Amino acid sequence: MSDIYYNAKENFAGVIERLMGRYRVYAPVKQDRCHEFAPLRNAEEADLGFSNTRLSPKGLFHPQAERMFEYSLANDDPQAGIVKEAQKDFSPRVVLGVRPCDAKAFDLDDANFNTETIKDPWWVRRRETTTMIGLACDSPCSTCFCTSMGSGPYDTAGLDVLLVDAGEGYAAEVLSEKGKNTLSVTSGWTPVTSAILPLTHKKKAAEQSVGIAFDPAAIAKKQMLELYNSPTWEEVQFACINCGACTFVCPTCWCFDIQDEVCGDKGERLRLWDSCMFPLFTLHGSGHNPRSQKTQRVRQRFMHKLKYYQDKYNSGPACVGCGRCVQACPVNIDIRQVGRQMAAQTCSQPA
Amino acid sequence: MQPYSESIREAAKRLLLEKRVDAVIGFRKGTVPFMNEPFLARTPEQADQLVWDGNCAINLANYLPKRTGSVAIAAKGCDSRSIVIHLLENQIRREQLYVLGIPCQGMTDKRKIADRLNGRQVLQAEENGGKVLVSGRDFEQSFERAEFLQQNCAICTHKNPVLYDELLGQPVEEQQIDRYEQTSKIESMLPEQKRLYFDELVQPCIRCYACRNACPACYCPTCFVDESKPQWLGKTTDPTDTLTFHFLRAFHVAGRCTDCGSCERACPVGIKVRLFTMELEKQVKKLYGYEAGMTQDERPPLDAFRSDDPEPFLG
Amino acid sequence: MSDWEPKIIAFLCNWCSYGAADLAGVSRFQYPPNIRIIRVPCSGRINPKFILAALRHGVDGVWVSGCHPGDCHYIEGNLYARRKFALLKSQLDYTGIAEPGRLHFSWISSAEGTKFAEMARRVVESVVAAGPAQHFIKKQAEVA
Amino acid sequence: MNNPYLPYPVRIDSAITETEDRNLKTFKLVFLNAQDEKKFAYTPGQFAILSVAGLGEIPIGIATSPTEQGFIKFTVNKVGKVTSHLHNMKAGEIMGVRGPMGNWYPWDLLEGKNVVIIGGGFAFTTLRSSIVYMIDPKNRSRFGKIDVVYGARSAGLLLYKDELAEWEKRSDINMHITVDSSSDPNWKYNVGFVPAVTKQKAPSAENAYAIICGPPIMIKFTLPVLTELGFPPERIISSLEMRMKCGIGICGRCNIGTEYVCKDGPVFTLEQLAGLPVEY
Repeated sequence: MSDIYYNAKENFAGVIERLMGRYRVYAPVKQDRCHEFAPLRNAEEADLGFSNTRLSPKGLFHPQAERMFEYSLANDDPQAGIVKEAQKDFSPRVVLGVRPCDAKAFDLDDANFNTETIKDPWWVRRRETTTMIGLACDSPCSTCFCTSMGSGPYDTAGLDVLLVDAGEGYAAEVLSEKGKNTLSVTSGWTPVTSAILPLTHKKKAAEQSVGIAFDPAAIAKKQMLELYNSPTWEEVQFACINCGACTFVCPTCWCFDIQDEVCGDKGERLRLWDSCMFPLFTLHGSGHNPRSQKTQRVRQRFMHKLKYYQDKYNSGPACVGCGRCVQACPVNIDIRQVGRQMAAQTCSQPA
Repeated sequence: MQPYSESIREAAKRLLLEKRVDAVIGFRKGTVPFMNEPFLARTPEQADQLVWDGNCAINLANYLPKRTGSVAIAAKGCDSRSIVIHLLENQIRREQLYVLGIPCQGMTDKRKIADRLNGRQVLQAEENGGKVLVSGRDFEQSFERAEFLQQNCAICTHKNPVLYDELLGQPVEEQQIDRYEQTSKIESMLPEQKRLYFDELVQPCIRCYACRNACPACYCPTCFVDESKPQWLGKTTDPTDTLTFHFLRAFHVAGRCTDCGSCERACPVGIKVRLFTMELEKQVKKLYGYEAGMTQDERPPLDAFRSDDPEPFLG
Repeated sequence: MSDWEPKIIAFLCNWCSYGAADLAGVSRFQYPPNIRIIRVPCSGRINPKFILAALRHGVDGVWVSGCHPGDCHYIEGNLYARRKFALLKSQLDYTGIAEPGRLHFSWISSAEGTKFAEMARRVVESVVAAGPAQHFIKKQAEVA
Repeated sequence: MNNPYLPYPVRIDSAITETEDRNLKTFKLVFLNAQDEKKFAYTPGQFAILSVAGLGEIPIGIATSPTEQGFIKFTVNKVGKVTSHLHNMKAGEIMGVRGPMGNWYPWDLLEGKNVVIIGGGFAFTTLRSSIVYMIDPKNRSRFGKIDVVYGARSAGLLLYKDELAEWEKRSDINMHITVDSSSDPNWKYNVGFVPAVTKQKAPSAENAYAIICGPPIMIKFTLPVLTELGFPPERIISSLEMRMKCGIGICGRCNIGTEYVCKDGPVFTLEQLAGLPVEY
């Protein structure tokens, strides 16, 4: 189902308006110094001339703070203390302008949230009710390394439609039934063949402008314990100040905390982003902490992304090469460098 | 500022060879423009990686608390004052330390430069004399570095280290300047305007605690945000929670903050968190005539009192 | 809002101001009933966290009172507290977290029952003038 | 879609203080909705997440055996915010339970084998579940000899004292109860640390599996004893503790290398643990 359509840019505000008539539409909106995904109030707000959003769109599916349940604690309420589902809006949504790296992250996160045996109900519902319209990337950042992570500036993983900037207009590659249905509420699209537009050439140019970071397959081949015990971590961890910036900006960091908050005689159970960088993340009630040292926490983050995930799901790494952590780290710990060190780690041959 | 790199390397190698110290804390060249990585050189060979330029803003005193063994540390004015605070608070002993003092000409603010580039990406940045030459895919531009300093550096009045074993350059000239222009503006707002201003200020906060963790004065074993019995604030991004965090974080460093700007630089979403600490610095100076980290002979202001301290809070 | 009554938390030091409250009580001095007292060992025990916590939980005013400087049961507890209060008050004002009229401090000895009642009246009056606190209250999170 | 985060409402039927330091209480919980009890079908070795509205959730091993019907029991140590509050809750109050979570002791492998159970302190809860399960008349013939070494610092800190006394009287289970020290002249059981008592009683490793739960220090010194007795690593089974939130392998905090303790554990053999980082 690889249909390609074309629409002029001048029609695009109309396209967004049509979408907004049927869906809740989220798109990159320019803020002070950056772009962030936000629900559109009008079509003009959407700004597709962005390089990438400062935060990944993961918050649209796994909000930083989400009400899971609510309950009453009133003395006279017979239902007091019984935890109940909270109302949520699962009406259909469109996320417009997702970069291919970020879209692929959702596929990677599915391995955690949507498994055969256990499904995270909110994640799954949101994934089902959201159409992902991607926007291919023609000018990757200097910190981008998507191609090394099995993605690419024109990658279609995790997308229902991929838009490509074709100068005067956008080409839309329809990738799923959901994408087709969503696009059908808009107008002005004419079918084209890829030969007409210089898309293949653009794709190649974009791919070539992305730097090569490291080879995750080489890390997959190493033995887990040897990597774990590598002396590299001592050097990697020195600069780390153990903040959670890298994990919070990361599209594939999904870890969360569950907390109760009470306000008067009403309470709610919240789920909140958490980070393996924080000592509290693993602190036992007894006071024992299996990852009490900074080295252990830093190692956990990189090992999880680049080794444990690959081993556990027999797939590529839990990294899409968006480069946000490289930009956000206050002390310049660069995952590309760490990945290279891990890949180069000399290990004895597995028996 | 290039010569500093040479003199740091030279001093580091000498100290390591003489076994005067076990390691040297400095910076090595970063992987992206305007960034250097704090680095611990343990051998003379590693000391060759040490660099110093206008991208060494992170306060290295942050790496001192609870260190064992002896260590040399490259310290600009603010770092050296934070070291004094550490000494006063027994986070490290003076005999463990060898301070390589660096008279500082200010640190470059990459955000200010980015603002001038209208989204064009910097692939390389090079310092040359007082200029920074930045280049990207199809552009090159030169900036007067002095005009693109971090805000805390632009208003810095203690560029020269206050404590050192060795000074790696000629002292630079200190400036006389009103440090509190920004906070005075806020002070003169109406209560309602202040609320809105600070709600908006912390709105982008993602609670990553980079500001806290980049701060040398924040070393509590359990931070108040992690206390659970009772829990003082929620972990959400609700403005009440984020404001509580930023308010208390600033209060904890009152009279200890040297305005090194690490917090503001570390913030991944660009919040001007120094607006919280600056006002406290101003009040501490006004009420108690104290500037953090200038001398080891005086306790920090909240660990001291005078019988005639002013009581502006009464009434 | 016509029947609104302010809620005020008073942190009183055990040795002086709490005694003054006691004395005001046994002496049957009238003062408004809007004050909920939390007894602390010393005004030096007051942590800014307490005051923010009270505001977060929706009180309309906070009043902190201890022994007169120089008369601290622990010799110098309130002398340290004094510096903390000065900075706290100015910072709460600066950030707009507590508008003028919500936060009060006083030194009241255990013999000053009348001063306690009088101060209580003043605190309540000024909190009433400031109106119900609305800004810095942790409400149910407006989250997804 | 079934929501795995939503606790089943339960009522506290009784809360009994187990130990003389009053830090351990056993809560007997009854499901408010009968159909929830059916959904909560568990196997000894599994754990559940207890939920107290307004306070939070905690992972606790299930102390009852599926052979006991109509209720579930949890023995809770008072350490933090939730457990402290739980200790103040009384019979009749409402709370919640999610689960069952995690894997269980490998009952299919244990079938026809001798079982050596070694426990220390309050880590005896899922071991109690296992013992009750094995000595149930319907199950007893499925297992060979059962040896139990259970120790606590003092007699007053032993859990389930009435049941221990009953098991002592039975002939189909060899109980070796021990305390670290005792000044009570009437103490009729063993005195000494668990590793020493294990060594002294020397349960045979032949055709046997060992299940060991207890404080890290006890495990550390008992493992060499078991090895000496001839237990290979794949026949030494332990259950791990970890800070948990979701309990279903999603929230990310309880991993040891590739394994999530909540979902892939908490039961691991020594052989499995040898292949994982020592991060527990």
